[in-house]
Amino acid sequence: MNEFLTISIYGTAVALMLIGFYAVLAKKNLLKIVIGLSIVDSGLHLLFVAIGYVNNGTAPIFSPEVLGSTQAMVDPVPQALVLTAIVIGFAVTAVALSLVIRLYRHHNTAAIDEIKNLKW
Amino acid sequence: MNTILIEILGAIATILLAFTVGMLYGGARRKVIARIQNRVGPPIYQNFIDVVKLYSKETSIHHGWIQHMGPVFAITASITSLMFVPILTSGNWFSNLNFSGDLIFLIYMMVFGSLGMALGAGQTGNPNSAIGVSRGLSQMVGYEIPFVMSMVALMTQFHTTSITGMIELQAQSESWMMFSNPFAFIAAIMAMLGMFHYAPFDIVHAPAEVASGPVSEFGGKYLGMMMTSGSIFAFVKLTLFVDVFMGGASNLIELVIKTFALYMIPVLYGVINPRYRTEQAITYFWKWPAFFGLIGLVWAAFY
Amino acid sequence: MNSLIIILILVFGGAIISFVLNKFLPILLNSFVVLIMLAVSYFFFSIDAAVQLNFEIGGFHLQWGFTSAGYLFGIIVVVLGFLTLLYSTAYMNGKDNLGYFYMNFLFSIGAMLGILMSRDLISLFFFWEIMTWSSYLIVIYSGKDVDRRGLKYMIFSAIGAYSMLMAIVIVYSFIGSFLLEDIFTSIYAIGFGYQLAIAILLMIGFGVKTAIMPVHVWAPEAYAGSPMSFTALFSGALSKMGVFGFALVLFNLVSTQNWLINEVVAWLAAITAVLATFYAVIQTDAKKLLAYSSIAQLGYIIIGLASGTYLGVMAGLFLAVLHAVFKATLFMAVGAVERQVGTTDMTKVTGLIRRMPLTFIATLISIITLAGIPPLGGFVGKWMLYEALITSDHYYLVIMVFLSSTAAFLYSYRILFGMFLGQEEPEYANVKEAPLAMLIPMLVLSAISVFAGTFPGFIIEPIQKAMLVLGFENRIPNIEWYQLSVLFNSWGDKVVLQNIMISVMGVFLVGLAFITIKGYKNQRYVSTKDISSSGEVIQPEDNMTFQMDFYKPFERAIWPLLKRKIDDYYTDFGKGLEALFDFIRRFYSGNGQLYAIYVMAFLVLLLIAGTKYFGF
Amino acid sequence: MIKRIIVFLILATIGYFLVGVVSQIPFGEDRNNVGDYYIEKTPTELKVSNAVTAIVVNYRGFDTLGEVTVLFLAATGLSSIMYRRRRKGEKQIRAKLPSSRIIQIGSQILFPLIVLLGAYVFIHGHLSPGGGFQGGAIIATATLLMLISYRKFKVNHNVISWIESIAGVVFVTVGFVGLILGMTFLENFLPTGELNDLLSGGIIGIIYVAVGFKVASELAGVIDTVLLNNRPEAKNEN
Amino acid sequence: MVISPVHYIALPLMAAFLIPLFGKLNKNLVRLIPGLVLLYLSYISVILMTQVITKDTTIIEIIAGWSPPWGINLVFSPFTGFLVSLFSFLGFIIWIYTYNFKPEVDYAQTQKFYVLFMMLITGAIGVVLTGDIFNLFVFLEITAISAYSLTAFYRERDGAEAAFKYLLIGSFASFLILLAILILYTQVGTLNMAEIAQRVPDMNPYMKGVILILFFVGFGIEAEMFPLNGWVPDVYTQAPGPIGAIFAGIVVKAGVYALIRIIFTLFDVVEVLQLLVVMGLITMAVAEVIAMRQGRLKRMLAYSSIGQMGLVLVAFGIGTHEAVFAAIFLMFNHAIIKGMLFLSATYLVYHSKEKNISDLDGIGKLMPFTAFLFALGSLAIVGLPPFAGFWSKLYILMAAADARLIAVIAIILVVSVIEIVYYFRVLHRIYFKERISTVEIKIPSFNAKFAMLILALVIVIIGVYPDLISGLIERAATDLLDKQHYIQSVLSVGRN
Repeated sequence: MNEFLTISIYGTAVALMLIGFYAVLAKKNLLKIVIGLSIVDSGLHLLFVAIGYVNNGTAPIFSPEVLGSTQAMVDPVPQALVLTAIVIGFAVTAVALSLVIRLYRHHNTAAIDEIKNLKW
Repeated sequence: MNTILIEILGAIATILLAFTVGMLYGGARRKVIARIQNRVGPPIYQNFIDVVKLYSKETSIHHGWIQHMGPVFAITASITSLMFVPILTSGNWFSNLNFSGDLIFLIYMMVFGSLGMALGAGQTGNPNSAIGVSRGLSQMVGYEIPFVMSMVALMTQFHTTSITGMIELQAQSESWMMFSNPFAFIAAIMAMLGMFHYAPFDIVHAPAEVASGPVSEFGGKYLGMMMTSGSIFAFVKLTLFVDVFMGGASNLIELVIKTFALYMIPVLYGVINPRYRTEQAITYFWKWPAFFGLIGLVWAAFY
Repeated sequence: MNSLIIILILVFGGAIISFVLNKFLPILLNSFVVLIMLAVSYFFFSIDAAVQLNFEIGGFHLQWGFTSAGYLFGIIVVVLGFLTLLYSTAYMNGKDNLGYFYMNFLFSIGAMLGILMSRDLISLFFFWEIMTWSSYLIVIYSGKDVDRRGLKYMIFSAIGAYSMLMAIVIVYSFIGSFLLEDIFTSIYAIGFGYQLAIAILLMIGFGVKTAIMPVHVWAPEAYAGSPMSFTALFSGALSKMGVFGFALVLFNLVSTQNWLINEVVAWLAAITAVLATFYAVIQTDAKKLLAYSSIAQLGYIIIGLASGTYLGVMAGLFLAVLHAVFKATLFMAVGAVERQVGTTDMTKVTGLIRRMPLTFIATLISIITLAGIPPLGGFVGKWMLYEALITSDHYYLVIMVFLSSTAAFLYSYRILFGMFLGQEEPEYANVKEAPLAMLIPMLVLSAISVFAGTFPGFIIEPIQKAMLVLGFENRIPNIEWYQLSVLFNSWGDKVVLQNIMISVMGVFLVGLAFITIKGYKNQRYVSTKDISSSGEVIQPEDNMTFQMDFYKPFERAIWPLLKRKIDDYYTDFGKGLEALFDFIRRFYSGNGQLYAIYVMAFLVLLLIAGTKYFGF
Repeated sequence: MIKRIIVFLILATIGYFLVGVVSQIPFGEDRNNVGDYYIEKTPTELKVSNAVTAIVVNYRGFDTLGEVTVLFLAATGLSSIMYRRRRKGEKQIRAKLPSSRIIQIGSQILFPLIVLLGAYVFIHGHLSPGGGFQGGAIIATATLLMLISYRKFKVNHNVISWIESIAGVVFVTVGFVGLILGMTFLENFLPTGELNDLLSGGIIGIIYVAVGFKVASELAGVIDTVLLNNRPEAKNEN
Repeated sequence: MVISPVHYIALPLMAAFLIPLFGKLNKNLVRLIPGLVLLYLSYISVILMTQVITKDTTIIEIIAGWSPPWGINLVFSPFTGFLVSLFSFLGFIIWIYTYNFKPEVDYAQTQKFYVLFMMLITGAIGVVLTGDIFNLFVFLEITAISAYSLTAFYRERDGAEAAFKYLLIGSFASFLILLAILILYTQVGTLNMAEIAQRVPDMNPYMKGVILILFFVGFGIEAEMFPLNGWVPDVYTQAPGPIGAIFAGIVVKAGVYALIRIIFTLFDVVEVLQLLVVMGLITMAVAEVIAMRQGRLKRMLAYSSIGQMGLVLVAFGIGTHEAVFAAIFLMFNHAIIKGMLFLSATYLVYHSKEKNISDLDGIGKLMPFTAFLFALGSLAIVGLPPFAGFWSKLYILMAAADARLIAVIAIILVVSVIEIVYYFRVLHRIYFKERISTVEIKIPSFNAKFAMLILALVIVIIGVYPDLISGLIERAATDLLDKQHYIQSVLSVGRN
């Protein structure tokens, strides 16, 4: 059960990252590249949340019913970090999208290898 | 006081000797060439007559004071170098300033004259003179190299640079330099061909091309003085060769024989050869003579 | 107050003041700079050898003070600086932004004095750079294709300076001190390979200023391009800084077992001398000709130093001093002609002898000195050089030197004939003699070179002192300088200069008197158009000048040597480099995705390489 | 094609190393690290029941400040990137066709509820899952709903900028108050009430409310900017 | 209110939030506020530096009352303090320059420009100051996002393209750094740098290696290391002039700081230093070589500054005390000099579309002041006495020589020759060519001239009298190399 959980979660995270990287490195379309970036991010966030997990621990919230019990709580720090990471990811994606829009207007194409005014 | 008088008298005697011998050799050359070309030729004392005639002529025009100085430079060079060349090995007669100069100095002193003449010729503004000068200087660069090579070979072989020292050393070793370092000798002889400006190296005052070259504007006293210096200079060169290659001469007869024998080489070589072009002359000197000079150097280094 | 400081303050302050002065009262400028130089020379000659100066800056311990070697070159710098400044007051008259010119002029003089007085590598390098700067700024001061000339000079100076810097830091890393005496004492302690590297690097640095063969290509244009009054200093004194450095390196840094270095340097210098002489022969512009000739002369000097024998070093230093004298004179004379006539192209300007006789005399004397013909000073130096080379068994070097100095006769005659002799063109009929302020320096300097022929003692004395610093014991019998007129080589052969002088002068005067007196009164001057031309009469408009291709036959003979200039090799090298650089540029092909791939590839490479370290 | 192969190789290597790394991270076991300290301190000292909130707003409040700044910068940068000078008489109209009545009515009904939910989420940030960011995001979705259902719906940028500035200023000022009171920046200076009641946790509540407002307004602004600008050639129709 | 390092972060944030409000009151306030803030920052950096240097302490500012390792803390040590003061000073100068830089950009844009401008500097300052690895990441992102937006600021240029490249690579950087932080957290269970440094030695070497490499690449991107710097020239070229100066002077320095902090303080792997030397050499060589072939002025400057950063990396990689000293000195010099070069170059090619060097022909006569400053900057950057660049180059060479890295010295010097060549090409064009291009010139406004003049004065003064600043840098180098001091001075701070 636990191994399955491990493999599934970690595997998903790694797979997401690789897929995202493939999109970023191999796709021509700017939008797809941006999407790839956010996929990578989500993989990373998943990994973040996963490492904080403690076996059959509860959410780190001291609601009255869990106060007394000695049940373990999952590590709250990665969750806090992932919150920040998500927000930053959002910000970057927003900027990236706006850049894509402008590039598209400017070059009338979204193929990254045709946007080469600046080189050498 | 007295000694200085002696010195000056000796110097004058040397000059007269050199002058006469040089003149006679000049006449002899003309005679020899005439005989070879199956002519009668002028009498052997013809040059004396020419000089006297030239000195007695009136010179009425000149192109400036450097032209004045040209012949003076020439004769200064020849006489000064004469002063520094040992004439006779035995006796201090004719030994003027032999011990206060050496071979290097002599080599430079010889150049002095031609440059002076070149200056004089330069001011006359005659294009022929200028052409002659340029040819002469270029040719000089040609023959100086093998000449200097053989000289350096001698110096290194003898471990001395003074001529008197060389003569003494040859006397001690009882072998002339021309035998103990033949390659240097050959190089020097080939260089001498160029030094004398006789055919085939008479490109400086090539009679038919550039009307007698540098001297073409000179006449009268100028030309006479040039002839004088030229004949003295010929004597100087010959004596120098005799000193360094043939162990000098103990008396005047020996000196005359040796020098004359040496003098005949360029003369006879000239008779049978047509004139070179300048660059041909230069490259000629830089081929075989330089090669022999190099061998002579190596020889001297391993002697 | 320390007189070293006073000198530096005088020169550098004077430089800046003269820049300002040009803005406000340009009238005073000339007299001001001359006065400054006067004061400087006063302080310089009143200096005593013991005075020193130690201080700290930037965490380095610096030390200033003239060694007697530095003092010898210092004399050149000061005297020449004064004379060239005096000369340029007339020469630069009427040129624009003089303040800039004089500022850099004084800057370079001050920098040279600084180099000579600095006894540690840091201040040496510092002043060296300042010298490069000021001379560069004058090189680009005027003339056409400033761009190319300046860039060349800059690049080569940079190469030299940086190799010097490299040597300096290496030395420091071993010895831990920049002071020269510490370095000289403990240089032999370090490894031979490093020692060699240091020596070579330093020599590249100095060789650039001395214009030794592979790195000389900047020199002709720079010399010919800058104003003549500065070129006199440039070729006379500024290039001597390289000689000074060479002397230091060869005798204090390179230990005796590196005879190889001496040989290599000597041969490079010899090749430089020969090639430069040949190039000088085929020049048609007097400036260019002199530029090449000074490269050749510097070659002799370096040969003399590199021969390493007592006589050779003395010959080198003697030639160094003398070259400063006569080459400065020649450049000044050419400058005078340029100023009076407007061009120095020897195919155009001819027959100035009757217009500018004094200039001609100065030129003649300096040329005779240059050619090394007795009885003038040049002969002394040449004689010592030859004797030194022969007695130390450098036969082949002797041959090279002879070749180059024989070929030197050609250009010596060329410059005399080209500018002063030959046909007198009517267009130069009303050329005036140069103004007094230009004549005086020339005549003074030529007087020096005449004097040095008979009484070399007054030059040899300070040289002797300098050689003590370079580690040669004194071999001169302690007699008065005017008695010192017999030169010996190490085989005991001698040349007696005063006898030579006496006989030459005696014969010359007698002959001159004779030829002048004989029929002088009824002898008249005729123009150079009135010449024997095998019958036909020459009209005034006929062009009888022979200046084009003066040495064509000689040129044809040596053509194989001159076909390919070293410049061309540098050009090809540069072109190749640029092609390579353009290829490297392709790395940044503006495709952002490619950059991303670079990043990931780099990451992968590191990871794979990391397996070695971190045991993946 | 060659590029594809290279990419595949790169990805394969990276994947190999990623797996290698990840497989060494033990899953689900509890280790000793700062998290435990937080969990132990949070209920006792801060009296905050949501440990994540405690960390986000108090222990690592500085991060959150930076985070808010990032959002703010994103909004600013976005509008500066998308900025175009308006031509005269040019009006933005988002959708070509008006959306159907159902959507309009539905969104009219949903809008207040969503806003209410968002407000609840960030007000109870320190008690229950969620917090300022989540609540702000929810409110922003409400504006998005209105934007897609009503063509004429305008987000008043003036108001938005006021809100976000004031919210941000509140956040920083709260931090400064701690400094002014001789404590450290962002330190809690209010009485921490009882665990699990609304007015507990000292400044956390205030900050989270501010963050909520800020995030909501910024997200709304971002959405609006992007939507406004994606049709430069808008025809005037109503 | 007591002056404390937190002002460096909090005040600019406050100002940034307030700018829109004040903008509604008075339009000039928008331009004024950042200047005031930066001025105040320079002022407090003077005070704090004097404190730190005289009392020989390290100011640790804890946030939210939680002592490290639980709370976030700011570290104001001689090294970080030196960098921060440099940043705020340079930022202030550049603000003077920007004051009426592009009046034709209308009001709404001006406001955003200044917000982003200030946050760019604040982010860099935060990166240097913070003592928490994740917080460092956050500030890095603040810098990055404002940089993206500023790069794409002008519509008429290709800013968007450059910004997109930058964003692509930059998000790679943030991904790698974040991943590294994650793995690090799983290993050492803390985010406080001091504690990480404490715990790293007994970490599984495999993990250590991976984390280190991830950090190396991630921060290497910010530090413009060789294969990772494809975005740099585009960004420097396309961003508004003063922003280019900020990139070269401030942002890169922050990246280098992060890299160095990771390598020197957090980790204890010596091989990395050699790697750093090698990469630095490659970076330098390639960049200078390319710069030599550039036809565009700003692009040339960009490559040249990449080269300089390579030199900095080399110096840090040598790792001895002298080398680190030289490296910090060079960072300072490069910030000032390259900043001035960018500022002056911006006006030299103000109106020219292509920004070609050929547009500079003979411009030295038309705008003597700016051209002269540019020339001065070029002489200084190639390291010729008596300018500031000379000393740093000399120190680096000496350090390399002490480490017996003769090859390194040789490469550095060869590259310097190349540098001289291309800078002098430009100077020759400026001064010796005849003007042919028809691009009309723009004479800089008074405050721009003033700003450039200040920087030029700094260059000359430091060049003539380096002792003025070498004392500070000495302390900074000592502080950077003293790892234990850092650790215990951070961890010894109790709850106040």
